[in-house]
Amino acid sequence: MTARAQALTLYESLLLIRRAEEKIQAHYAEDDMKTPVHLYIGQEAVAAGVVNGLDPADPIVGTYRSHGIYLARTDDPEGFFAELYGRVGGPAKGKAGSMHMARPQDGLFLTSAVVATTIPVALGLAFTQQYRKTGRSVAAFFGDGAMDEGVFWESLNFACLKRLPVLFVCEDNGLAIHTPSVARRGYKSVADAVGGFDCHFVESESTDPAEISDLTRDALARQREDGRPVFMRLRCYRYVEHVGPREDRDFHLGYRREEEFEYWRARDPVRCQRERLIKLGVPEAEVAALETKIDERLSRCVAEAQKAPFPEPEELHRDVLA
Amino acid sequence: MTARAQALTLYESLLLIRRAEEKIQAHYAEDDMKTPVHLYIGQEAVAAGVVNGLDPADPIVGTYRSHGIYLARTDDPEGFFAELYGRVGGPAKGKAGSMHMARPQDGLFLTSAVVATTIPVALGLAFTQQYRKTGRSVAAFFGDGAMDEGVFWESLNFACLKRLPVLFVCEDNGLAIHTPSVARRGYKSVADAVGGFDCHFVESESTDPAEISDLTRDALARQREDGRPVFMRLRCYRYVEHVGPREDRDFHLGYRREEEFEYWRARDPVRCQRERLIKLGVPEAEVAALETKIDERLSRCVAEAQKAPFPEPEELHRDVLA
Amino acid sequence: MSQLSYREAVNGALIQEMERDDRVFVYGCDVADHKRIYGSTTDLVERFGPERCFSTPISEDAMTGMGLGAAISGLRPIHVHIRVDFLLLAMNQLANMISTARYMSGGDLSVPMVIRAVVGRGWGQSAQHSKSLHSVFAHLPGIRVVAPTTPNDVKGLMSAAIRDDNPVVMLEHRWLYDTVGEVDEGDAVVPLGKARVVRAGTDLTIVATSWMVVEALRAADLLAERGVSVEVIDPRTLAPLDEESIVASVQKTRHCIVADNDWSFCGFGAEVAAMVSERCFGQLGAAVSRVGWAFVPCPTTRCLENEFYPNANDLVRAAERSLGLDAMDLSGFDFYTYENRFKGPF
Amino acid sequence: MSQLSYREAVNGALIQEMERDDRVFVYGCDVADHKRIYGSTTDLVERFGPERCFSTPISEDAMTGMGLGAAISGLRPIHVHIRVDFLLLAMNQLANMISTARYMSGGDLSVPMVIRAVVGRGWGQSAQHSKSLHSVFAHLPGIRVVAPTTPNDVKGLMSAAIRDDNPVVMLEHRWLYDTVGEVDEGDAVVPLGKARVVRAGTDLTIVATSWMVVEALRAADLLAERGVSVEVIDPRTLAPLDEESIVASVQKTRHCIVADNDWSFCGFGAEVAAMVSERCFGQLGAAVSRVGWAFVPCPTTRCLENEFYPNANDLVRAAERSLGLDAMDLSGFDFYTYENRFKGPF
Ligand SMILES: Cc1ncc(C[n+]2csc(CCOP(=O)(O)OP(=O)(O)O)c2C)c(N)n1
Ligand SMILES: Cc1ncc(C[n+]2csc(CCOP(=O)(O)OP(=O)(O)O)c2C)c(N)n1
Ligand SMILES: [Mg+2]
Ligand SMILES: [Mg+2]
Repeated sequence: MTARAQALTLYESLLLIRRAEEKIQAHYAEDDMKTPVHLYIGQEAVAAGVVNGLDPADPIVGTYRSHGIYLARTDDPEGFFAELYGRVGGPAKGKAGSMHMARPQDGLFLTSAVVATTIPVALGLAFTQQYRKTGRSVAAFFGDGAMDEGVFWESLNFACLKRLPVLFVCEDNGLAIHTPSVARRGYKSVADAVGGFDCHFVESESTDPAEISDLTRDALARQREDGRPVFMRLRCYRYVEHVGPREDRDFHLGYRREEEFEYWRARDPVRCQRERLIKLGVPEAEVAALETKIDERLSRCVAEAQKAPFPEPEELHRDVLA
Repeated sequence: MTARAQALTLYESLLLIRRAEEKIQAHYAEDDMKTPVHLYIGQEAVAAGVVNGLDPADPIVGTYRSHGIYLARTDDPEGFFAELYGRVGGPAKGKAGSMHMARPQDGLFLTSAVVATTIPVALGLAFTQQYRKTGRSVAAFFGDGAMDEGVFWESLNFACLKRLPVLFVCEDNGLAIHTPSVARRGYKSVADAVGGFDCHFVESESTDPAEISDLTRDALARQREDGRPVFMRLRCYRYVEHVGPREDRDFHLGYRREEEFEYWRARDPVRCQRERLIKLGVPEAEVAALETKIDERLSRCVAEAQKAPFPEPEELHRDVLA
Repeated sequence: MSQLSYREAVNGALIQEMERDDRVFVYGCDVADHKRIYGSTTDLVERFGPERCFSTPISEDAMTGMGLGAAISGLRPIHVHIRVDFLLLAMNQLANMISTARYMSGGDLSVPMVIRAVVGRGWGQSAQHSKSLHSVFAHLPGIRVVAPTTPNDVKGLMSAAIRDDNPVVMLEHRWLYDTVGEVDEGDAVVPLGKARVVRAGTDLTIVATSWMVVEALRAADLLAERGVSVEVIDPRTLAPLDEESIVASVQKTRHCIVADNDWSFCGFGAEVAAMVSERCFGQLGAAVSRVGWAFVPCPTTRCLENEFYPNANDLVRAAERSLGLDAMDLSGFDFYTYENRFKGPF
Repeated sequence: MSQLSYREAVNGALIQEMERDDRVFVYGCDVADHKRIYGSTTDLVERFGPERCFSTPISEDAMTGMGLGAAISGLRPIHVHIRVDFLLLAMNQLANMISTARYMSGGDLSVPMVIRAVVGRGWGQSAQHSKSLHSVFAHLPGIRVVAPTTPNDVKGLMSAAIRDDNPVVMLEHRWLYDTVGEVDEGDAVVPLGKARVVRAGTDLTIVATSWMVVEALRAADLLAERGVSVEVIDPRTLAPLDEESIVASVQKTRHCIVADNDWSFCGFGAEVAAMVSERCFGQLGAAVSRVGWAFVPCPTTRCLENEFYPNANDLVRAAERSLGLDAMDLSGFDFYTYENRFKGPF
């Protein structure tokens, strides 16, 4: 793929995520999306970049903050909004909502609302790849808060021990709800803490999805070369509150600083990628057309989801056991 | 205390543990100690040394393999055997048995049969010391297997974060039941894995209790100086099977090697300490007298426990709630 | 007497007990952030400092063990969970350590620890944020379980729990937080282990837990319209259970429905139904029946969520079956009122 | 038909299923050491290699999640625990993940995973190595729970569990390991969800789980001496429960005792008692009664342990109460036989 084509693809991915969540922001107060939303606005480069760097068949798991990886991997905003609106057309027929948004057929196996709980699931997915010699790797997305949980360390240990093909993707936005990492971490740095384990370590605070995609591809290559799993610490920033649609400018409360906000905003992944496109010579009109296309598609998704049917009451009792 | 007195004290501590467990070995087949026994024979320098290095008021917690710390801290072989024989004179009136042997009045608060589960309890004991500004430190004894559990990492993290006065005492005998550490660890070394955390790290394979006592005292001093907890990796070796009284020479099974066994046997803590005494000029007769005294005391303990009363049936329902 | 919300009553109890006793401290994920666990930990840091109220890493297992260690060495920890589901990570400490520490020490140790956890519906909380688990805790000897449903009860039981020398799990329903009621002044304590007759009646007893008390009262109103007099009993303390109050009521009414805020299978509802069936044998006009959640994980979408949770409608129907009455006309009656008041995102 | 011990039957089922299906693998603490989980995993490494049978670090939480991941991607993991108590560390994966994965995916995922755990008495196992927890697992929708009591049942149910596309928790009582019985040849499967009438009778039904089946049979023998005909039912699968078989039996005998290998309060015994009381209402000659463990943590010393665990003696007494009979003379009868056969250290 040419740099231009790649840049366009990544822009489309970023924009799909950003605009989809802006739609949520626009409509959430209508109270028809009856699901908590943990928005990803600000962090898009991670999902777009890592998913782009993975093979489309590489399995993925995530957290309750997984709109980004869902849209980056599935290109299914239709199902996405249907699920948010609790309609039968959602990937889980409305049973999952935002916090469990997943699509196994596209390799996004599971997302979970309990911190750190899909990390060991990634071990199992990776075990299957190893057992079946598929050559695929598994990406486990999780927040920095997940590193507080013992199961993260158990999982890291086991992946290193068994040389499981796992990419630990730590989306480090520096906060667990409103508790900053300094108030939760007894280690010197993530690099130090993870560094003692028998894995590769990659760190970045890039908001450029191409850079993150390259890092990911490189990580996969290293992982495949010697079998060691990779830990990627990808620093990022969320502009919105932990849960809910509001922009989070609660600087007076002391858990985040305005300068930080502005530092990241100045490197906003979506805007910067747009600038890159223009620099690469993509005509403004072409970019605008892409934007319009995405906007229109998303508007259609919302409109359709709003009038789509809800599941029938009998659906309640389906899918408990196979 | 003079070096001689200290050496005698430590020898007495070592010997009390060794001989007490040899009594268990001698009597276990009679099937009157109806409790699983995880013997400590071979590892005595750790309990004797660390407990000697601690202040007698420093709280302690341990595992199901805690005969050593019980005897080193309490000097209560009477209660010890009563508990093993399930008699009312045991510290828990027979309810605890070997796996839960403890004596809160002496600061040995809890021991537990579930791997790693008293480590976080040590955090709480340490929290109380910090809250009450007692200046005491808490020693958490655990096996190398406990480092497999997530709660170990959670606890280490929290202790470092809060600068809790905790000594993490890892009794690293290289085995979890029959599974050697190489088959369980995804990190390069214990030093590397723990090294990323904001704590002090000490490592030793000494079988000299004085050396371990000094290390402990030194660790406490460092801990008190800057508040950082200390992780002590104390390598050691158990001669007996994981559970039960038999010496473990199952070399043909591959999980332990004869050379290793002999290497440690050559540095046997009890025998070496005896040699040290002689070298220090303690007359053979004095040493022998000490040994006889301990033997006689232990024989009395066993004899008394064997004829002591069992708890009454009503005891079953006591001590559930305060 | 003063009018307080449930949230204020929780907060009031915490402040009162922390003032009374400097051994009491409060900790857990996010207890000290500005949201203050739905407002229930408001003002604690300001009044008592960060030593006595602090947020922790997300390490439920270790933090639970840490509470045990603090409790056996003389402090009185209160560990807070914004969702009871997270206590699943602490089950080992609860079941293997906290509930057994006293027994295994032959009575030497006591564990004065309170574990607060929020349960109940919110805004599309889904399968991982909707459990109640009280039957799981209650199944373990050595632990008390409390689920207060009014501001007065939560204040008095919280105080009692903090002063108690045993581990107490305290379950607070999210939807009750905004309810308002009279609360006794001063440091009035509601004794652990005592049920409360919430509404007296003669024809049928509904034993209800947590939010189901609200539904039971609504059902009682509806049934009263057709002359059926319902007695509603809130056990409040689920373990140890005040069997006598329940048995006395059922001996009078001869009909009993257990309305539990949980799945029925192997749940607390089963315990009450089994106990009443045994102790009131031969005195019952109908079988004890149970009303609980649909036996499926909790779905997100509201239309299924409404099917998942039983409400006053189900209780009216169960009462009618128990009493052999025809089904009354409930059309036009809106059973989903609070659902429409409660707003997201959480 | 061949005579096998329970241990051999477990082992036979594992070997058979691993031969049949290369998706099946066995893992857990110490499954591959020379003790082989009381012999139940014998020969697996030798036959199937270390990829399909391996010991793990002591990381129950992560290892359970790892099984879930393997199961949803096409393998059929069998996770083994030498004590069910250790599953308390995995409750989050069980209750929040494994039991909900299918539902939360709208049916896209299935979780063909077996979790084997040993329960029951041993040699002074104490409070942390003696739980059963089946009511806790059974309380969760989306999980099956099985507790086979004979060699034939454990072989057939293990095979069924491995072939089932759902998570199955399989509880194996330590004291049953040495029992010997006829086992069907070939790959005969015992269907999940079907109870077994272990002994037919007409006067009283004992619904017994796990080791209590052994005690129930001994009680039935004793009661037969005085002309009381006891029907013993082993549900085998505890969830989903075969209610019909139990109800049919009690409708015939009009008397029912539930003998559960667990604490009674909020336990599986409560479920059966509540269900039978409801479904057999008006047909019972006496209240359904429950026999279970003393409601205390399990003590170590044998004399108290013997008080902790109920046995045939308690069942005879409960039967007599149910039937309104005088207490028969049981002096001179030794209820503690197996206890004296079983030796330490574990
Ligand atoms: C086990 C568990 N404990 C507590 C919570 C409550 N909680 C929800 S999100 C969150 C913070 C997680 O932070 P992080 O992992 O960094 O993810 P982020 O929200 O920043 O993406 C917490 C504590 C939870 N969901 N699960
Ligand atoms: C949580 C848990 N999982 C498994 C076991 C079974 N088990 C008992 S001892 C042991 C090995 C522990 O090894 P280590 O911590 O090194 O202690 P050591 O026996 O060597 O002193 C295991 C796995 C247990 N007791 N607890
Ligand atoms: Mg974060
Ligand atoms: Mg070890």
